[in-house]
Order: sequence, then C-alpha cells, then structure tokens
Amino acid sequence: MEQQTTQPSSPPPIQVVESVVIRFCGDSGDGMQLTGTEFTRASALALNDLATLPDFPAEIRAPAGTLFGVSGYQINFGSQDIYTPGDQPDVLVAMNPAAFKVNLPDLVPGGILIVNTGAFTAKNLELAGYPHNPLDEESLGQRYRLVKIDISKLTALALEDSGLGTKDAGRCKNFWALGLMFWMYQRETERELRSIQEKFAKKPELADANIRAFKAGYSYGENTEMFGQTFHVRPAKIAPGLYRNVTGNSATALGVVCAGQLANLPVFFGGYPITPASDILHELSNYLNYNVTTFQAEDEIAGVGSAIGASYSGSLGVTATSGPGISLKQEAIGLAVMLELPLVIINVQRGGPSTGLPTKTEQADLLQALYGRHGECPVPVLAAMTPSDCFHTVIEAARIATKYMTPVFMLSDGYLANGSEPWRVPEMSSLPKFPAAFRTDPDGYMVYGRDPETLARAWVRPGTPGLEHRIGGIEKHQQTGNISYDADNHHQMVKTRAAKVAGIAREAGELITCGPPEGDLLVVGWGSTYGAITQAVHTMQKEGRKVSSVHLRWLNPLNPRLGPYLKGFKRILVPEMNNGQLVRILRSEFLVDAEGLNKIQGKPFKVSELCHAIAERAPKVQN
Amino acid sequence: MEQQTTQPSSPPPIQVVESVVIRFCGDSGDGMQLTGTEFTRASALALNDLATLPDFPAEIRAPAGTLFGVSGYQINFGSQDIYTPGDQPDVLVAMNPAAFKVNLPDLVPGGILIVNTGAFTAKNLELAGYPHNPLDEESLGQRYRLVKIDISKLTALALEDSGLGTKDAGRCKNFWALGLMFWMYQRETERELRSIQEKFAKKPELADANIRAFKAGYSYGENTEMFGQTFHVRPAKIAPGLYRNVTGNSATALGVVCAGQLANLPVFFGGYPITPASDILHELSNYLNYNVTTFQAEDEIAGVGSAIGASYSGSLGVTATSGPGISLKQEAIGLAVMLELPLVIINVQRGGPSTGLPTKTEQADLLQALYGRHGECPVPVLAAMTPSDCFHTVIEAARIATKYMTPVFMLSDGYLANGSEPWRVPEMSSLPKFPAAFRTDPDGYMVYGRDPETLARAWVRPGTPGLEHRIGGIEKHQQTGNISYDADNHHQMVKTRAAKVAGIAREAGELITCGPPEGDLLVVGWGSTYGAITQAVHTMQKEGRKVSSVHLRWLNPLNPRLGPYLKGFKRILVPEMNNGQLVRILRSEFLVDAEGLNKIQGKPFKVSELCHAIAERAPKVQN
Amino acid sequence: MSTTDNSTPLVKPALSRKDFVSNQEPRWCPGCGDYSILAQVQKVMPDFGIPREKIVFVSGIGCSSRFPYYMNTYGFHTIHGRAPTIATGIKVSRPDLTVWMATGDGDSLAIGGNHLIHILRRNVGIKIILFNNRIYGLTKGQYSPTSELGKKTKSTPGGSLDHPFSTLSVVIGAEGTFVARSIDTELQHLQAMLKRAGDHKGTALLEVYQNCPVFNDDAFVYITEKTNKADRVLYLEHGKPLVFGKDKNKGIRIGKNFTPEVVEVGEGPGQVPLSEIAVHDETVENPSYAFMLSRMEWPEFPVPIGVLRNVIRPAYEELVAAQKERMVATRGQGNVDKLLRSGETWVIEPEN
Amino acid sequence: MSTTDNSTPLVKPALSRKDFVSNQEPRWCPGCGDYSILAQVQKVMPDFGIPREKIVFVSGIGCSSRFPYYMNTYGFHTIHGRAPTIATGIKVSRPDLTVWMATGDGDSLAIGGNHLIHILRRNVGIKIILFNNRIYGLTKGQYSPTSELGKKTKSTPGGSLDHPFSTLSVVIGAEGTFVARSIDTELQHLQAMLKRAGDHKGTALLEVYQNCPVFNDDAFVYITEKTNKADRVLYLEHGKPLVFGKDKNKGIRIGKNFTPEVVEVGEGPGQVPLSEIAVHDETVENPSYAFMLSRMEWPEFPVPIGVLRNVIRPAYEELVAAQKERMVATRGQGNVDKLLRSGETWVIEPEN
Ligand SMILES: Cc1ncc(C[n+]2csc(CCOP(=O)(O)OP(=O)(O)O)c2C)c(N)n1
Ligand SMILES: Cc1ncc(C[n+]2csc(CCOP(=O)(O)OP(=O)(O)O)c2C)c(N)n1
Ligand code: SF4
Ligand code: SF4
Ligand SMILES: [Mg+2]
Ligand SMILES: [Mg+2]
Repeated sequence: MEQQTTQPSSPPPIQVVESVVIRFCGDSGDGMQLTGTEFTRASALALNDLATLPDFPAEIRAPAGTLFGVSGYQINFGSQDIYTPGDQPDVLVAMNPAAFKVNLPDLVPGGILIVNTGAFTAKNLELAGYPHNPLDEESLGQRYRLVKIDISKLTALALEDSGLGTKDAGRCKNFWALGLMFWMYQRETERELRSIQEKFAKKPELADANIRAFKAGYSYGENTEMFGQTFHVRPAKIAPGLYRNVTGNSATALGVVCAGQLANLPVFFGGYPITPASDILHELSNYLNYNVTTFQAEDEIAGVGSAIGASYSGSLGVTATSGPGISLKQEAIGLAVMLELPLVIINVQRGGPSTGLPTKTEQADLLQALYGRHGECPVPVLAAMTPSDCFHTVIEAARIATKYMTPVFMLSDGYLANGSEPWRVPEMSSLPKFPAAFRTDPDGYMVYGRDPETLARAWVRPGTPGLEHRIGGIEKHQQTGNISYDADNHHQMVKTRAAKVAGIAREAGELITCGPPEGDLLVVGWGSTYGAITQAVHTMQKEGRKVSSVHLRWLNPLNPRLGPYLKGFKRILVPEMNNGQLVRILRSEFLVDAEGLNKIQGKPFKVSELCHAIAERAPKVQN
Repeated sequence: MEQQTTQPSSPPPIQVVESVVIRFCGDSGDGMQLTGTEFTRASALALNDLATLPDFPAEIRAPAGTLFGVSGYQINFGSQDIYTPGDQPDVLVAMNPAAFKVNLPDLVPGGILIVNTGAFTAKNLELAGYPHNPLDEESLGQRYRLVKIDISKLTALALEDSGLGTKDAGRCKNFWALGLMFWMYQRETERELRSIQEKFAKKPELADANIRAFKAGYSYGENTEMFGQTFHVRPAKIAPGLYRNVTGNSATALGVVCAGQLANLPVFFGGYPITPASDILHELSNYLNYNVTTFQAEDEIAGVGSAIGASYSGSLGVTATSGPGISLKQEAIGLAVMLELPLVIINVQRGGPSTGLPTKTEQADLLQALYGRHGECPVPVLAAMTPSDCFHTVIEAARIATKYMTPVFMLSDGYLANGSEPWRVPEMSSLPKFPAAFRTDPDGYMVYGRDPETLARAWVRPGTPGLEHRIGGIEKHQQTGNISYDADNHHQMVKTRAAKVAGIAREAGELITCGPPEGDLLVVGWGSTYGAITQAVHTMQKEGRKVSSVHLRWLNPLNPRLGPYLKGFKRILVPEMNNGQLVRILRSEFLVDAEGLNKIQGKPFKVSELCHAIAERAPKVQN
Repeated sequence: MSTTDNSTPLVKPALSRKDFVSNQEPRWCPGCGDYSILAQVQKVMPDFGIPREKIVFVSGIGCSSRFPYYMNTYGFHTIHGRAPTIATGIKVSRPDLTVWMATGDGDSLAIGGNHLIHILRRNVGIKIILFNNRIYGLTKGQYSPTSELGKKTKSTPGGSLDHPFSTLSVVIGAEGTFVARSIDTELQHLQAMLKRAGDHKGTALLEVYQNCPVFNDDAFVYITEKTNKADRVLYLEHGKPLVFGKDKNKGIRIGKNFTPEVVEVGEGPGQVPLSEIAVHDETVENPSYAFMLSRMEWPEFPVPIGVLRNVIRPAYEELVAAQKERMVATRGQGNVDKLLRSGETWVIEPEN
Repeated sequence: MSTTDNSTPLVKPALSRKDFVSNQEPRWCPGCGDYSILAQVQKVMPDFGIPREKIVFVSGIGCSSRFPYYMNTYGFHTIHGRAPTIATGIKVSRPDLTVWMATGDGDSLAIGGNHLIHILRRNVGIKIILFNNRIYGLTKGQYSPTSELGKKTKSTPGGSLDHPFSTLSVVIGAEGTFVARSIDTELQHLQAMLKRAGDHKGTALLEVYQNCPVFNDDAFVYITEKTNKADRVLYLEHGKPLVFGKDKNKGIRIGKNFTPEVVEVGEGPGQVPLSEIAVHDETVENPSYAFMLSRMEWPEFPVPIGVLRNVIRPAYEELVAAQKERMVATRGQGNVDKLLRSGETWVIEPEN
C-alpha cells in the first residue's frame, strides 16, 4: 500500500492512499469469488483503475476446510494507472484457517490482516494441519496489523431473527466481510444493496439476509472504529467514456461477435469444453441472435472440423480451446492451411505439459502455435496483452484470417481469461469494417489463383453457380488447385504459403514500446506479461535506469520494425511464463544474445520480480 | 557414368566403369519395382556398393498408360563408396510413352536410352499427351545413345509357344528388359533364374515364361552386340562380412526386434497404417515369435495410447507413423513425458503439410518433434542417416528411452524407408545390451524419486507388491508424485524434465564429420541427406575447396561438441529437405549466421546441387 | 437493370448424368467397385432436381474418399476420419446446401468412428455413402474394422483377431434414422437406395458392399454370385414379408427372446404359414427391429439388402436454425453496441 | 538360501475393504454420487481374492476419472477419452493383471467414443465402470452425449438440441459382451453388478447412474425416488419374467416387429397371462434382445437395471497370446541372429 497521509502531523480519520491490493480468501464454499467481484464493481464505480486475479482450485467443490479447497480473489485498485493485480496484498481477509495458512506468506509486512476467528475451530485447524491455533502466536500481531473478528458469530447474530437456518445464515458471512471492506474504503453502498436484491431476486429471504449481513459488517467498522481511520483512493485519471468490467474470456466472446459483424459474416463457433476456455463457448451460446451459431462438438477435432466446414461454406469459423485441445486440433489446422481457408483458433493457455495445471496460467504454447503441425505449415500468431485487449486481438485475428485466407492463432491465457479490468467500451461505428468478399465471377476463376498483394486465393461460397470446384489436403497445382505431385510445384507452393504469412508483416503497425529507443536494457514481452513489464519498466525508469520495453502483439510474422529496434540496446531480456520460447525466436531471427527470464509457476510475474531482474542488468545512471 | 577405359587406344569389348546409375521406368503395372530390386540384388552379389530410390505413384493402380501412373526405380552401383542413388540416370529404360515423357528430362546428356517401341501405340501416345511419336524426332538420337527395341513384340515372340495368353505374356516384358541389363553389366544369371523359380513357385507356367523372357533379353544383347561392348563395374572395397540389402523400414523393424532383446523386454508395437510407415507394422507382425506384440489400433491416438499402456506395464512400447499421425499423437506423447515412461516414436516423414505428398520424402517434421506439444514438453530426438542406419538409430532410441525414462523420437523419412543399401549384418553378441531394471524394493520408494545422474525415475511394473502407486497427467509432487498445484514445485518439475533431456547430451559421442575441423565452409546436415552431403563434400574437397561437413544424429539435445566445432568455419550451410528447420535451431542455440539450403520437392538432394552450393561458398584454394 | 428482365430463362434445362462428371480422371484400379458406385451416383443425381452448385460432396481419406474429385459439384476431400465433422459444419451453417459424404470402412469405422456415431445421433442432414470393402485400400491392404475374423492381411499374417463391427448395428446403436445397404454390382438396387438416401431428412447412411479387386477380391462373392444370390440375399421391401430364396419359400420368423430364425414358408408339415413370417416395416419407431435385421449374416441368415430403418426425427440443422430464430424472436436481432454496453457500466465524464 | 524356507506364510491374509483405501483424500463435492461408487468398489474388491498389486485402475479425465487416486492399487489417470487405449495396452501386454477402468459419460461417449466402441468389439478384458451423470462435471456443467434433449446448461442456455445416446444401445451396437446398469444409491445392487462385471472375461461395461448434486442434481430422481421406484425400475434377473411394479403386476410383452410393450399381468380381462411375458435371458447370443432392453426408458417403459447381456466370446488378450504361441510353436522361439541373416545374403571375404 503506497500511502501518503494528507496531514502528516495529526492522523486524520480518512487516509488517502494511491493504490491498495486486497485479497479475499476462504473456503471454496465461502463465496470469495462473489465477494471479490462485488468489491471490484464498487471500486470501478468509484472510478479507480484496477486489475483483478481470481485464483480457485481445480476441484469443483473440494471438501470444506481443506488446504486444496482454498479459493482467493485479489484486486489492485488505485488512483494511477494499474497494470497488474498487485504483487502482494496490503490487506488480507482470511475466512478460515486453511485460507489463512495458504495466503499469509503473501501478505506485505505490516499489512492489515483480518481473520474470521469463528472459523478457527478444532476441526478446521486440524484440516489445515495446525497443531495449535496460529492466531495465538504473539508475533503475528507484531508482524501485521491483526484484526481478529468472529465474523461467523456476528453474522449469525445479525440474522438471529431472520428465520434462516444456521447453515444458510452461515453462508452470509462473506457479505458481512464485504460490508466491512465497503466501510474501510468508503464505498458507496446503495448500488450494492440493489445488486444483492437483484442477485437473489428469486430467494428474497436470502437477499434480505445478505443485506443484513452486509450492513452489519459496515456498521461494525463504523461503530468499532477498527483502525481509527478509513482509507480513500482517489479516482484515477481515466479517459472519458462509458466503462464496464470485462474478463479476457468475455472480451474474447464479444470480440468474436463484433468480428462477425465487421466482416459481415455469420459466425460459426465449434468447440469442446476445456478449462480455462469454456466460458467463451458459454458466452457465445447466449448470443445466437447476433448471427452466431455455437456447436458443442464431441471432441476438439470435431470442434475445429466443424469450424473449417463452416468457413468453407462462407462463415467466420472460430474455435477456442486450451493446450491439450490444440495438440488434438493440429492435423485439422494443417488442412485449413493447405486449403487456405479463414479460421480463428483461440488458445487460452494453461499450465502444462499434459493435463498439467488446468486452472493456472502459462505461456508455454507459443512454439507449438508456430511449429506444432507436420510439414511446412505456417500460421500467423497474435497474442492479447490484457483482458480487454482480447477483444481487439480476436477481431484482428478475424480480419487477417479473412483478408489472407488463412487460419490465425490468437493466444490468450488463464490469467487474462479470468482476470478483469475496466474497459472503455468502443462504439461499433468506430471499429473499421472488413467485409468479406466472395468471388462469384466464373470468368477466369483459378482455384488457387492469388491476389498479387496479399497472395490470398479467392473465397468461393458453395452455392455459387459456375464455380464448382474440388479441394483437399493433398498438394495442389498452384493455379488450378488440382492434385499435383509435381516436384517444382510443391517447392513453390511451400514457398508461397510461407510468403503469404510472411507478408502479413505489413499489418503489424507501430511497435508497442515504453521508453526511449536506446539504452542499457530492452525488455521484450508478449501476451499477458504486458501489465507487469510495463509497471516494472516505469518504476525502474523512475529510478534512473536506462531500460525500455517492447511488447509483441504479433508473434508470427514478427513486426518488421523489431529487428532494427533491438539494435539500440546493450542487453535484451525476455520475461516469459515458460522455459524460454520467444527468446529462441529472437535469437534465431536476429542473432542477438537475448536472455530469458522464466517463471513457470502457473502465476503471473510480480512487478518486484521484474524490477529486480531489470536492476541487475541496467545500472542506475547518475546524471 | 564416370567411366575409365582400360586401354584408351583400342575400344575393348568390356568397358570398365566406376559407377553407373540406371533407372527403370514404366507403367505401375509394368513391374518396374520388381525389375529394380532384382537388378539391385544381382549388383550386390557382384559386390558393388549401391543405393536405390524407388518412386511410385500415390494411386494403388493408376489407370494404365497415364502420366500419373508412372513408376520408377533407380539404382546407383559402383566400385567406390556409393552414398546416394545418383543424381541423373546414365541409363534409362523406358517401357512406355508416359514413362518416357516423365523421365527423359533426367537422363544425363549422351546417356543410354532404351525404349520399348512396342508400347508407343496411338492410344498410349495420346494418354501421355503426345500429338506425335517423340521417337521420330531426329534430335533424340543425337542427344542420347538411343536404343529402340520392340520389347513387347520380342517378349511375345519368345513366349509364342508357352501357352500363355497375350495378356500374361505381355506382363513378362520387364524380365526381358532385366535380361538385357544383365547382359549389359555382365551379371551372373544363375541365381536370378533360381530366384524367378522361387518367386513364381506357385505358378510354374509364369516362372517358365519369365525365365524365357529373361533369357531372350540376355541373348538379344549378346547376339545383336548392341553397343559392341558391355560394361564392367569392379567390386567395391567393402569391409569383409556377411551382407544383405535392407530398406530403411526393414532395418527399423529389425532394430525394434533387437532393441527388445537387448533391453530384455517384450516389445509392444501399437500403430495405425500410414504411408510410408506401414511396412514397419507389417514386418513386425511377422516377428511375433521374437517376443513382439503388434496391435493395429483404430487410429493413431489408440496406437500410441496402447504403447504407453504397455510401457507402463513393463514392455518396450513403440509406435510408428508419419506426419499426420504425429500431429494426432502429440497429446498422448505429452502424457508420456509427464509420466516419464519409456516410449519409442518413429516418424517416417513424408511430404506435407496436411495430406501433402504421401509417397514422397521430406524432412519437415523436425520442429514439430521438438515443439509440437502444448506446455514445456521436451523429448529427445534422433535421426537416421541411411537405410541401414535406421537399425542402429532405433536401438539407440530404445536405449535412451529406457535409461532415461522418456519418450524418444526417431526420425526417418520416405527416402530412407523405401530406399535400400547393402548392409553388413551385425552379430547380436556385438551389440551392447542394456537390460531394463525394474524397481522391486518398496523401501523408500518415491514415485518421482530420481537417479542422481540420469534424473530418471524408477520403472515399476504393476504386479510388484508394495509399490502400488498412482500416476497421471496432472503436475505432480517432485518426490511423492502426488497431484501438486504448488507453484514452486511446478517450476522445478519443468526445469527437471528439461534438465533430464538436456543431460542426454552425454550420450551423443563423437561428432560425425567429414574433413578437417576448420575451413571456409561447414555443411551441417541431419537425416537422410547424409549420403548426398558426404559425396558432395568429398567431391568438392578433391577440387581443393576448404569444406567439411558434420552430420547430426542427435537433434535434441544437440551434441555438446557441435558448438565449438562450428567456430572453426567461416560460413555454415545447412541443407535440408524443408524450408529451414535445423538452421533455426543452430542460429538460436549458437548465434551463428548459418544459412539454409532448402529443397522442398519431395525428392532427395542431388549431389550436383550440393556441389554447386558449396562451390559458391568455398573458393578453390591454390596451394 | 430491370427486375423483370426476361432474357434469363427462369427454368434451367434439366441436368443429365454427364453434367455430374468432372474433368478429373478417376484414379482407381481397374475393376474397382468404386467405379460403379460413382456411375450410379452420377446417374441418379439429376433426379433430385438440385442444381450442381447447391451440392457438396465431402470425404475423408481412402480410395473411396477420392470420390469428390470426380463429381462436377462442390467437393471437399478432407482428412482421415474427419469428414463428418466438416460436413456438419457445412450443413449446420448452410442448410440450403445438399451435402453428401463418401467414406470407407476404415475412414468411418476406424479413425472416424466417433464422428460417425455423433453425426448419426444428432441427425445432421448428410447423406453418407459408406464404401465397405472390408479392407484398407489406399494403404495397400490392411484389415479394417469390418474385416472378418481370421483375415490374413499385410498387418495380420497370422490372421486378424479383432471381432468385426456390423456396420449397421453400430449405426442403429448410434440412433441412425435412415439405415440402408446395397451392393456395388446391383446397379438398379443401388440407384434406388441412393435415391432413397438422398430424399431423407437427417442423416442417411447407405452402406455399399464394394469389391476391391486388388486387396480383397471377391469379398462379397458369397452373396453376389448368381447361383447363390437368391438364397443368400434378403431384399427388404416395406410392407412385404421377409421371404427369400429362388422360390421365395424361405422366411424369417421371430422366435423367443427376439431371436430371428429362418423357416420354410408354406402350409405343409414342418413349414410355417406366411402369416407367421415377419412383415418388413422400415418405419418402426423402436429401432430394435431394425437392429435385429442388422445382425443377420450369412451363413446363419440371408444378408438383408435395402432400407432397414427409415424414421423421421428433426434434422439437427433445422433445430439449430429454429433455436436461433426463437432467440431472435424473443430478444430481437442483436445490437452489438447494446451488447457491449450490457451489464454494469459507468461513465467517466470529460474533465472540463 | 533354502528353497523350503517356511518362514514366509504361503497364504496371505485376506484383504479387507480398508486395504483398498489409498492415502489420498477424495476431492469430490459433498454429496457426489462418486463417493458411493468408490465405497462399493472398495467393498467388493476383497471378494475377488486378487492381491492389490495385481490390480490396475485406469481412467480418463473428469470428476469420475479421479477414481484411481483413491484406490490403493496401481492407478493410472490418463488423458481425456483415451483410457481404453491405454488399458488395452496394459491388458494385452500383461494379461496377468486385473484392469478396471473408470470413466464419465463425456470421457467415454464424447471424446472417447471411438475407443470405447473398439475396445468393446475387440472384447479386451477390461472392467469398465461408466459414471453416467448426464453432464460434464469437471468442466463445470455443460451437457453431455447422454443429456436429455432440451437440457439447459452453460453451453446450451436455450436448451440442448442433440438427441442423446442410450449408452447401452451404443455398447450393444458395438458388440459388447457384458452389459449392465446400476445406480449409485442402490448399494446392494451396485455391489452385485460390480462383482458380476469383475467376474466377466472380456470387456465388461457397467453403466452407473450417478448423481451430480452440483450441476445436474436429481437427474435420476425420476427412478430413484422411493414412491415411484417400483413402477419405474425393471430389475432384470436371469430366468425371471420381465415384471415390475409394487405388486409385480406389470410386465413386458414383445409385440409386432420386435416392439416391446408394457402390459398388465394377470388372468383377468385386458390382462396378459404371465406365460406371455418375456423371460429374461442374459445369455442370448443374438444381441437383439439385449438391444431391445437397452431402448426401454421411462415414461414409456420402466428402466431396466441389472445385467442386460452376458455372453462369452474369447477375450482379445487371450487371442493375442494364443497367436503368439502358435507362431512360436510353428517357427520356434525367434533367433535374432538368424532373422538378421534371413533373405538373400552374401559374404565379402577378407582380402589377404
Ligand atoms: C491421420 C491419418 N492416418 C492414416 C492415414 C493413412 N490412411 C489413408 S486411407 C486409410 C484407410 C483406408 O481405408 P478405407 O477407409 O476403408 O478406404 P478404402 O481405401 O478402402 O476405400 C489410411 C489408414 C492418413 N492418411 N491419415
Ligand atoms: C483434450 C481435453 N479436452 C477437454 C478437456 C476438458 N474436460 C475435462 S473432463 C471433461 C468432461 C467431463 O465429463 P465426464 O466425462 O462426464 O466426467 P464427470 O466430470 O461428469 O465425471 C472435459 C470436457 C480435457 N481435460 N482434455
Ligand atoms: S486398392 Fe481396392 S479399393 Fe482402392 S482403388 Fe484399388 S481396387 Fe479400388
Ligand atoms: S461436479 Fe458433480 S460429478 Fe463432479 S465432483 Fe462435484 S458433484 Fe461430483
Ligand atoms: Mg476400405
Ligand atoms: Mg459426466
């Protein structure tokens, strides 16, 4: 918590802080995800900038009280630009011993630690593997600003005459905690009360109970004056406009809908559920009235196959999955490369290899996107940088796919998928249209004739008279598209397919950079590390270090401006949530001694980790 | 035909030549493959060194007389080391107009052109797209040593009273041509006659007819004294021992059988037919009495899945396929990586992408072998250099798989698979054994405990009391193997899996080089380009160019001696039958400006193409 | 441009067989049964009255899957086993197209088995011609999931050990709504079955016994040979009793526990009156009857040829279209600007 | 070491339920039907008298596929849908092992459908427990291939459009030799079925209706609820007539064209005498009868529970072993040196 008191001499009742990181944690059944999202909304409405990180177990409902059943939700909100959900919580709300045990190590020293003592029962302590109650340790209060509250009991008291059973009443304690946090950060409560009403509209007795709990928590803060103070985070300076929160998966789904409209194409989404990509399917299934068809196939191969069939027939074919699904889809993607049909392939990367860490984030499928198919089988690859950027990235993927008649990979990851941020909602009219052009003229039609600039072949919808033709996965004659086993023809077709994808470099636009175009160190990133890298580079620049960063939205082809740009720096550092993938490409492509910084923990980089690595490589410069 | 007449002044009846390239070509139904293999055998028995290249259409039996139904078989035999099937035939035997049309461009200027005029009928000419009979062109006889023979008719005549129908008699003309070539190269006929007897044992009338045709062809040469001379290729200086011909697929199958014996393990082969890998399944299915089980699965995934199941239970699990099959198997291979179970994966590469050129050769699946799976999923990769080397390579793959508890890729290709060469058959007793060790001691057993040197975990056969344990594809605790979502544990496990594979570098042995360790140019090759590169480098060295070559048997990890070795050369050239794959790895790994030489034509490099590329880069040095 | 321009004739001239012949020369082996199937398909195509451009032939990989190249319609040669997935994408996104699928016993029942059973249960409007030659042709002769037990092939020199599928049992077990069988050499019958399949809404599966003279010659000679045919083939006709034999004197009676039995038909001793013989009904809702037919195999039974099952269930693409329409009807045609602004939003005013 | 050492007892102490409980705590949701299935499996395991180390539990991916972790035997949690392939590799290479497989309706009938039908036709000796909760549990609630039409789930907010499979129809269509069904809450019955499945040679498939309280609660309450159970469930017992109902006064008669019908049993008017009621026979060779049972679904019919089909066909691993033995018998145990030297060879003599 970077704090700055308004009147340093006498402690005021309201302390102004620049940004705060709060983590709510408890049992899977404790409703921590709900608590987190409600608090997020309130912070957004208070015009703070923010970023969030939900973290829940792979188990659907792990047994209550166990360590592996702990669920958490972290939010970083502030009056400056917020790039990440924060390295370490300033405030930890722990609802039971297991959550306490798992999360305490992350709390910043001196941070606020709010504990629900009511859950520290003998049984829960045992489940968490505590021989003694850790709250009894004296040092705890010395290391943190410890606030012990029997939230369970206080909630029960508040609901005494609500008519609710103990079990149901117990479930309201997350709203009690939420109420307390609303008081601490002086959040507007009216809207929250309405929201609870709406959420539990079908069970008014629960709505009522949760409201009571919420109010009780709020009053508790007010009446006990816990810290003798509350905190205020000023509104951030944010571009004017209409805002909402989006997660990466939501933004992706919305982007797919928009892409269809911008391309003037029906959307066909073929997929098979898999964590953390399933929500894209779920959301799109709600948008059928937007000229969208969703198809839950029998497996990933059928998912991509159906999308290819739809693309062939004149739809925007889209498929989304995670690593294991990509491994299965590669043969069919290769077919689409050979057929030169548009296709958008979304990979919401998760921890691997194999089943790996299905609910955790990682960036380890980059090389697979580039090289995972047999034969020479180039596919353009784009990566999203932030949750809301998923929207723009998937639209860009669709634009390239239809313009160049090629499958396109759009890489997202578990962190983007579930993380959320405020998003200034664009007007459709502000987004450039890219209406698909179908060939209808039989005159001089060559199935593999090409646009001289883009090298794209023409898209023909079956149903068009006079253009009947046959295509398939066997190598084809470079004009007629008929089967050809000719040696030179094959060589040229391989070269042409490569040239077509390489030519997409002209679409890459400006480099996304932070800092001057020369210095001691350049940090090169891609994907979801954008926020953490940017924040770290800012911080280090402020310390007077000659560090800049460049962020790659295009992984294949690379932005043609990148090569020259790299030359301006003495060292190059490539942080990735993998064991070193982009770094290999940069080394091979530009023969630069780029160095990897690799974190393979199923978790995003902390800003501090990056700052540390930068500090080691870029000295403070005295002017 | 590099020829050297023994007595330059007066032309002798027998001309001694150092090496000859002959190509037999005709319709798919003309029996060219049989003719080729018979001639190959006779040449081997004449103690020539040799290499062969069969080339047949993707269609099972394309309609007679069509261009796409042409089938060819090329053999290069000589009295010196023969590394390739030869760039251009010195002798072309064309059995019909379509074969004539497709193959003539390859014939060396001034080469011997033997044509079966009997097949140049109006219908066949039309099928081949000839408006006029090309044999009527005068220039033909000026450009080549043209020998027109109505083989069809002569064969018919020879079989006049054989009682065979015209159709069956017509089928014997390939033996007529074979007879002629036996005469031209003075091959021993006795064994051939026996071989025909054996081959047609069940149809004695056919055996008889073929023998007659064969003899008639031989006599024709003798009686007409076609060139006034015959040719002699002296025996090559070949290491003493017992020899046979093997194709790459045969050698692979034999290698798998031997590997099982050397490892003291039953072999389980799970596969699904695919060109050009199917013969490995076919051959192994004949070796069930060698403690081998073959399982033709419902698809490639089931093929590799069953092999993994067998490995888990204590067999040597093996699977073989080609590109499309690898694309499908990747998810399961990733599981095997996670489980750390031995598995041999054979990829007989063919032309891609997608269905591509199924019967042609290519080397375009290297990057897929390295990076084709989701997540950080390292697998060792080995490539065979020659048909017979497939034997040793697959044994090495099995040794590494069992020693390090890991899946191993063995890369072969269509050229190796179907090409053949004489092979000095090893004694089993001369091959080092590597008996598999199964853990049986429950004391202190940790499912993911590791050998400190190899980092291999212990292999436990189900059925072993006290060692019951559970494994799966989810990330696991680095000792117990239990499911673990722990961040640091995941990081360390990714690093450990990578370190284990990297550590296999210690097995790489000496570099395979040709030439001094420094010079103007180093040619780096892998896989089936070995022969062509070696021959080209030899040739260019003789011209006084400072060129050497190094051939990589290990693609992952790379041989640790490679990096230092590269430093000795001014330029590095990497010829590959793909669009540049190894070259990327070398550039990224060693930051050297290695340059690709890429041929993507479904055909091996010609020696001359390589010589040309070398000459451009390494000047002739005057001493 | 006048909208009442009369220069374009409104009625296109009827198509003929030749209109469906593409410019690619078939590359099958001489004598392959695929030629006959191709010819019959080209023959019946004009009867549907559907313009060429509205027809798509989709296939997997195999000899039989080369089929689309030879049809002068839209054609799509996909990858091994995946034709049903691609065909589903085509039909669901474009219900106006008539989609046929050509596939082999390996393509559809080995690698593609899963997609086959799922397209059947969904009842996507695809007309599937399954070329069953009981062998892998294109890869040069390995046994397939329909190869008989003990078959010696390249991959089973000692004889195959895998109990074969009965194609139509799998199809019926997977909820197939139109299930039929014919033979490459039975030209009239094959044409009739193709017509029936083409007319079906939902997935129509027509298994065609196809001879592969190169790798599995005479695989079906046991029923196609003239002298035996009448005794070994049961021609199914809706509403007619299940009788067969040269003199139509043998019939199928249903015995205990649903077990069919072959009986002699007649009024004499040891004979069974025609009234006890099962009467063929393609339309029985409950698939158990059709399943029973699918189990009949010579020598125990005659082999049924014809339409085993033909019931009506909404085609998948119709359900998809209707659901979309329902959503449009209840929610209105989607307005993306509204969608983007759905849920909780807030406005940051420009500072002035 | 003496070979007659008596210190090791020859007979191991019999195992108990607890011996099969692993040290891993189940991570299913409270109230999940998987707990009951696990408990019943652990309960019956000792009855087979097979030592723990000889047993392998294999699974795919899904809630149900976590099963192996909780069994104190060898266990293998594979990848989604592929358990049958890996189980096949285990059993064929090691027929001495007892291999069980745990799988979900998505794992086995969506992504894994092809492997399931192939393991069944081959009759590999695997005992498959198919946890059918008619939903994808682990991915948090999408419809599965067994979900009823119109089901509203996360991926089908407007109701699903895919006609479901009847699991056991697919299984019988794919040549299954042992086909049974039970329910998670029917503890005795489930135990009995597990025993039966465990005793079968070849592939045994036991479908267990399993409640997923989180995403598809009470999916089977229409047959499990006490008041209705007797009228809605048909308990199959070999040799007993197909009667059901509280008073056992309803029965199944086989009507025209193999169509079963529910009748009232009795001698009164409008009633059907017991003699006309079908008598259950698991062992009918022809699967048409079992198929007919697999089609019975409430409300038209009671839902059959028990063993639908149980016939004997050689297990695949036995055929494989026998073929190998035959080859060894005819050719002798292979000598690799000879093999390498087979075919045409020649000798290059050392020059001296
Ligand atoms: C992924 C993949 N696996 C294997 C193959 C090789 N392959 C091509 S066709 C075929 C089977 C052909 O049999 P079938 O479907 O019965 O067709 P037929 O040739 O008999 O008409 C196989 C195994 C392939 N092309 N792709
Ligand atoms: C290749 C792959 N695709 C998708 C998934 C995601 N996934 C895991 S389990 C599952 C379905 C689970 O349903 P079911 O088999 O019925 O098991 P249940 O959880 O209901 O017991 C899916 C789609 C995966 N792990 N791997
Ligand atoms: S191999 Fe058989 S199925 Fe294939 S084209 Fe030839 S005859 Fe026909
Ligand atoms: S989600 Fe359903 S099936 Fe999965 S563990 Fe929870 S209750 Fe059981
Ligand atoms: Mg076939
Ligand atoms: Mg389920």
